[in-house]
Amino acid sequence: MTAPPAATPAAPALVLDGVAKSFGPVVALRSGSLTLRPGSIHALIGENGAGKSTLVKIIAGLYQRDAGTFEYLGEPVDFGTTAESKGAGIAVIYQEPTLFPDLSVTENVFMGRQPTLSLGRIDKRAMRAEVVALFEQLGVHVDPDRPTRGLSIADQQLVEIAKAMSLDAKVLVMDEPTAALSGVEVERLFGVARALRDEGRALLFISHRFDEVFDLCDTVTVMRDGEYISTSAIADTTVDRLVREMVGRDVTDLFPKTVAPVGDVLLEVEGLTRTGVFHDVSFEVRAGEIVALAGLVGAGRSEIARAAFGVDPYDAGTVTVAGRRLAGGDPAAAMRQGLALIPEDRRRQGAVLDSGIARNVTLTIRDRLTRAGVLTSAAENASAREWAARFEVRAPSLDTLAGTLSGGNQQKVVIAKWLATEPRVLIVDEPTRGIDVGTKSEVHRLLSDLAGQGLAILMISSELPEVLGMADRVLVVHEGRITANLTREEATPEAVMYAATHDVEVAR
Amino acid sequence: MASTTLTPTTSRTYRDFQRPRWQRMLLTREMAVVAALIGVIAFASVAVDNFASSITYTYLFLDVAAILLIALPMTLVIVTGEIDLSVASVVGLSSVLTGTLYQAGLPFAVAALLAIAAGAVAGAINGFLVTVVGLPSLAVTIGTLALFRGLAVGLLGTTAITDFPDSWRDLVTNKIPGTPVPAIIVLVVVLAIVFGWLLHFTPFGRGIFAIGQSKEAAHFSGVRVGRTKLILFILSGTVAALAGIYYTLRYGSARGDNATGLELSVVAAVLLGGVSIFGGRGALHGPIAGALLIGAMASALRLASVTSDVINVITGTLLILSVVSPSLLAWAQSRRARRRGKKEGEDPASADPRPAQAADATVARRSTMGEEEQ
Amino acid sequence: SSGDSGSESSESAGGGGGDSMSDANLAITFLPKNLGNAYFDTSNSVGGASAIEEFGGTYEEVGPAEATPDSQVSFINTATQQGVGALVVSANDPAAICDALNEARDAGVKVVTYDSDTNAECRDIFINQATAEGIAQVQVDMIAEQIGDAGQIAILSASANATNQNAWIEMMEEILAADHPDIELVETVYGDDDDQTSFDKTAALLQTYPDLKGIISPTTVGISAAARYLSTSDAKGEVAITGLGTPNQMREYVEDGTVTEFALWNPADLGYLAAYAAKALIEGEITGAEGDTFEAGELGSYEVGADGTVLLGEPYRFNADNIGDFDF
Amino acid sequence: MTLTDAPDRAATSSLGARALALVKQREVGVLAAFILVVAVTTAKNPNFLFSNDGFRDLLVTPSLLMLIAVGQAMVIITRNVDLSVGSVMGLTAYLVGTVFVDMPWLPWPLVFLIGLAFGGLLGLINGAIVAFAKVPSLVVTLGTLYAFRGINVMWTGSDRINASDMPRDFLDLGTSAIWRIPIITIIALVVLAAAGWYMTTQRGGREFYAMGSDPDAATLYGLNVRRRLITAFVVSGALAGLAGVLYAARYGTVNSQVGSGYELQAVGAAVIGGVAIFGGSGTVFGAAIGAFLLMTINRSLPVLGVQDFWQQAVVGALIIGAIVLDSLAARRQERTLAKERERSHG
Ligand SMILES: Nc1ncnc2c1ncn2[C@@H]1O[C@H](COP(=O)(O)OP(=O)(O)OP(=O)(O)O)[C@@H](O)[C@H]1O
Ligand SMILES: Nc1ncnc2c1ncn2[C@@H]1O[C@H](COP(=O)(O)OP(=O)(O)OP(=O)(O)O)[C@@H](O)[C@H]1O
Ligand SMILES: [Mg+2]
Ligand SMILES: [Mg+2]
Repeated sequence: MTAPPAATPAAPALVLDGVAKSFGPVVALRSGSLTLRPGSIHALIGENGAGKSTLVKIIAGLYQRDAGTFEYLGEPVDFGTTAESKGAGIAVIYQEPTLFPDLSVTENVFMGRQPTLSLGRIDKRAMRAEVVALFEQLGVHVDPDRPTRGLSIADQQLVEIAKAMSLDAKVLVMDEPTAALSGVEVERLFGVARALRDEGRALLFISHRFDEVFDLCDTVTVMRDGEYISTSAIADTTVDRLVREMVGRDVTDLFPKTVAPVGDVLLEVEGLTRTGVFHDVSFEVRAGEIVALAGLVGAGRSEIARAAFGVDPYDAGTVTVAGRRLAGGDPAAAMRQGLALIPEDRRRQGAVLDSGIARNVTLTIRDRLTRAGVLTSAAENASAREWAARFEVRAPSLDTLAGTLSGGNQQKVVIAKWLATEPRVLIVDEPTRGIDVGTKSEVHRLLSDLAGQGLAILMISSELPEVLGMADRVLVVHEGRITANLTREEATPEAVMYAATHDVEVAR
Repeated sequence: MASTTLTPTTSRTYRDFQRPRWQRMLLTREMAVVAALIGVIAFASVAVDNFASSITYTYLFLDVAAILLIALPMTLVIVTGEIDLSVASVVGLSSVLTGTLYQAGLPFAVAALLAIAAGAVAGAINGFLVTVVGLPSLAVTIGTLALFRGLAVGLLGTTAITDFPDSWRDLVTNKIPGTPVPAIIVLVVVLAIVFGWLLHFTPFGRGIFAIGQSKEAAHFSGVRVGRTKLILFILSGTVAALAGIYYTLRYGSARGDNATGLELSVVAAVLLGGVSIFGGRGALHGPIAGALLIGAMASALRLASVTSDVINVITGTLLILSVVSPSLLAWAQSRRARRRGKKEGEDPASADPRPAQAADATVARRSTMGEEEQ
Repeated sequence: SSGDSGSESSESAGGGGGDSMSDANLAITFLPKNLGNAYFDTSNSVGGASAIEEFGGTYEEVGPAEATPDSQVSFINTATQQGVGALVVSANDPAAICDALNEARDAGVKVVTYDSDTNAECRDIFINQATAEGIAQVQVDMIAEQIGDAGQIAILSASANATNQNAWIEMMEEILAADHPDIELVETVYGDDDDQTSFDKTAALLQTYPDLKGIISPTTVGISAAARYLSTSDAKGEVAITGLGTPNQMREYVEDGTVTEFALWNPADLGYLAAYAAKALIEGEITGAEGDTFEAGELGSYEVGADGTVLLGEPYRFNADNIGDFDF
Repeated sequence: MTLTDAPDRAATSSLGARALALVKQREVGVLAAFILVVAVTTAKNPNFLFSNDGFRDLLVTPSLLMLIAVGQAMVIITRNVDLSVGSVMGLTAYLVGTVFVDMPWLPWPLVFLIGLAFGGLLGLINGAIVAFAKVPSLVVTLGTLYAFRGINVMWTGSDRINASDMPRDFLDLGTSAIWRIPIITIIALVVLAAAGWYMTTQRGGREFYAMGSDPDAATLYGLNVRRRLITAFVVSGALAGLAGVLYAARYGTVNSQVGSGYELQAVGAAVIGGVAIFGGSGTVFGAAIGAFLLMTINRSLPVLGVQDFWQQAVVGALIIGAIVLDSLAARRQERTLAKERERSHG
């Protein structure tokens, strides 16, 4: 727990008051208020769709507020573009990484403000040198000259952070920077953040992980439904209170794990190999079991899951579902066998953002909804309505575009879409990444219910508490190899972290 | 799987659609084009001599039939976010093949069937290069545009094959008894129904839209992206070959340079019909109206002795307007919203939501209430 | 230009449509292979227009931008709908526009073809600028004279399907084979009556056949493009160019010595005669049967020959001595 | 320090390696193909390269397309396309012709400025519509392709500009040369050099790539997307205009159909030259070489005895072959990246 260092609160660096923003019919922000002070790390928390990112984008000048006041360094400001806010000394790390895949990491960091020589020629050496220094400070191991295409989400996020740091800004806004990161990177990021705070900069930190908020921040502001709820010093608040303010009700325990009777093997992966990504991966998941795939980011867990489901090819090995061997590289076939994958990147892989909620939910079961060769919207809506209601998706109508939903609500739609296929084996990749506590505990309860109904569940998660709280067994992946297979009892944080960082088989 | 997964704390209710039915039906790009079509015909009927005669419609249909045919599969292709610029060359190729095979002594029907098969193969080549080799269709079909045209011209050289069996020629050009409508339109209508069903009322069609909106998400959802596109390119080639046979029969002459440049007319019709070039949005009746609109204007202007070139200017302008107008509207609306917002921003007592959003506000409110209840 | 002629005659054409049932509907529409072609410019808006002015009809010129038959059909259909008196066409394809023409004739429109004929059964009369034999002969004679009756020659034609060019080329090949054993026709290339294509094809010819002695281009676009290329190339003076061209386009090349001699009939006369033939048909003075005769203004009287063909005359040779006397 | 030195050096070396590989894959590959074509054709017929005319045509004929392809490449790199270039070229060529006819007193070098300005203006129309209405450029420029051509034909009618209407020394530009390098080619090369310099060393140029790579991210960055977009289209238009002027000088006759069909050739040239059709990668040099290859193939086929009619087919096959090779090369690069990632993670 770090207490705010400055005894006398400095003059606010940035003040938002009663800020509102809506997109056509959707009210994203009703009255957002926020006060950032130099030398402080300020947490902003709230449910999915509370309006956090919208507030951030208004600060950045990407959106223009419909109402309210916005003061920066005591002056009322009105940023028209992100360039203006950048120029004024506000650096923003957005929730979704925004890199140019074809350009080198270095160019990405400096795009638009490259150091120049005579005749406006770009000084490539200077750029590279600075990036190398930055990466060293952040402990990032990415080749500054490689294109960012193909970087893992984690690596992308790290580049984003480096980019923001390099701006040397007075105000640094971070919208869920840790969502894709795991222990090591998070610690490094926090180190840098604290250093910046001590230099007297103002930081805004958005996260759904309370341990992080309490570990890093000194002040916390809560939002709900686009409205300002409260601001308090971390020292004099508690998780329960924050949760109540966020959700508007008490949340019963986060990991409602109920041990279900374990049945026979439903998913069996044998010697699965994809050169360059993972090697000789073998494991099995039984009915009623929740098996976690733990490990550091970049270990290759998502790749294993993707290959097993068939969206990625693999070079060797077999995948068997309920005794039937799957033909590789064919998701449709896998689905017919009762296999489902809730992917890691919901915006690109999970949901069709330009498509309505109903179309999204029924995309996986469209064949089943077809009657006499005809598929109607009526049929789709009927089936989608049920699912939307079951998950309390926050939207006015079934043709609301998935792209306009908040992260959490998008995730709900994606989960619904896959449960609609009535799978026997469910693979979930980072099921609660960027999801608020309320929804999170719902998802957890949902997972153990499903296990209780005899589904076999393979859960990939970078959140250790989640892994330990939910899993019956923990498989640890390190650099594309399974290095441990731990029972619920064996699975202590130490054991998992050890296996996640060492090649040797610790258990079995 | 039992539906007891999540016992909902509240049963939230959803409207099916944000806008009432008539709005969704009528306030669309497609309908705008249909309206324009009706407007043009109405105006020309009174203002242009000889337009209001039934023969006008016969010629109109004969002129646009080929474009209509090709526009059907092209719409599906473009909805997936791809494009096929080689269609006009396939028309030429199939025309030449029909001619040469027929001249070689095959019965016309057989020659035509072989030509259609060749069209399917041509489409398959495009599809293979796009889906299996993974090349951008714009580049690929610019290549096959030249390739297929070259084959057509090369096969026939200077000669143009003529004198096809009148029985067949009449089959496409003769009017349906009692109407000014030429027989070929029957084929157009049948295919329009088939493709309309395929695009709007089948799982396959849903897949097409999903691919156009997010290739990756579609792939993750078990949509067979490659196979779908391959099928569409094959359909595109096949129908183009069909159009080639129509061309041959209508003009009674098989030439390598038949339908040169037709691909742009087709694309123009499809885009004018409100299909997004980026894929993911569009409806089949739009392109049909678009093709007819261009044809009707052309015929009206020719009748008014306006030179052919004005038609191009108008087509081009329409095309631009059809894409610009929505964003202009959106821009105007946002401007209004901003101004309203700013005004309220001034006086402090305006934290509460504006009447304009009351409706949505209540939706959001109801939800939180629900959560507070238990 | 056709732009104004179109607009100016639009209402008059409408009028023509109005009384199209009356037997003296002298609304005559010219439909060239394509617009923007100097040759047709002269034949239609100079020759045809002046003739029609003389006998008080209404002149109109419509046409496609590119020389394709399918685009011509649309214009023929339109003329049919407008119920013009007569249609004067230069066919881009002998068969492809047949049906459309016959529909027009069924609707009472007289059809005159000129410059490039269709199948005989699709029109009333064909105004032949010169017999194919005559045209082929004069071109072979000119090239033979210019290259000393020996060596390699090539032909730069219009589009590969052009009826009249193909007919002439066929005949030239026969004549060459028969009377000029020492002249070798190495290749026939097609410039599609497009300046740039013809220009580049000429370049290709000169490189492909270093020993090339001469080029025959039986099309006005081709010969001027070829002459233009030759005039700036080393081969100038080495390679002879002849064929069919208009004096205005060829003047500078004759003057700078690139071209010695080329031939053409007077396109203005061709259009003029076609217009009068149309008039004669409209007024029922002739039917297009062999032996019919009609008056063609200042050109005098003409007789319809075998299968409805009227012959304008023999091609005329232009060279440095006489080119100054012509302006078309 | 030593800690970072090692990866640092590794990175630089791998940079050199990749840069080399990159060049290997694209520009150089196309250049090799070009040289091969010239070599083979010359072997068959020395005049193709060694006669004065042959050498001149070898350089001049592709120059017009090259100008347009360079502009096209800059537009494509921003993930747009300009289909109106052919029409712009035609319209400008006719404007230039009429200028000569109507104001013979005008010093002819001025028409270059007129052509550039007019072409740029037409490009500005495209760019403004695309940038401000945020609509797909393919649709907009397909529209202006029709509109500009239509205006051209309406204006020209069946009229035409003949060589005799233009000043001799202007026409001489089409053929005259400095040290045997034709003036037209020199102009084209200067333009190419300028464009290449801008695209590689200037912020603006790099932002073209950024926009093409991910337009949304470009907005998030606060890059002035609108301005860059308009710039790209204005340049493309201006170069098409310049090509129009040079067309008039080279071919001497201008009718209403000048430049029709150039749009697809230009896109084809860019694609052959390794410019990714979806933006973000490729270079103007590649596009330029692509243009040379395309036109030279066209001219060498008759020399190689391929019959006139089959040429188009061969060109088509060539375009496809080029992009297939290109994608195979790209795959290879992907694989090397994957290996590097393994190393960096190992
Ligand atoms: N571009 C947009 N168009 C329409 N609605 C939007 C848009 N962006 C956000 N919204 C809506 O505004 C509300 C707030 O979204 P926002 O992304 O700010 O939530 P959030 O607090 O960041 O949620 P999360 O924690 O999941 O990121 C959501 O209901 C969302 O549907
Ligand atoms: N989109 C991608 N394209 C290519 N390679 C990728 C991609 N995403 C990740 N990788 C690489 O594959 C390996 C695994 O990355 P990834 O982060 O998905 O693993 P993970 O264990 O799933 O981590 P996460 O916690 O993000 O799920 C890493 O080497 C990463 O660089
Ligand atoms: Mg957010
Ligand atoms: Mg992952």
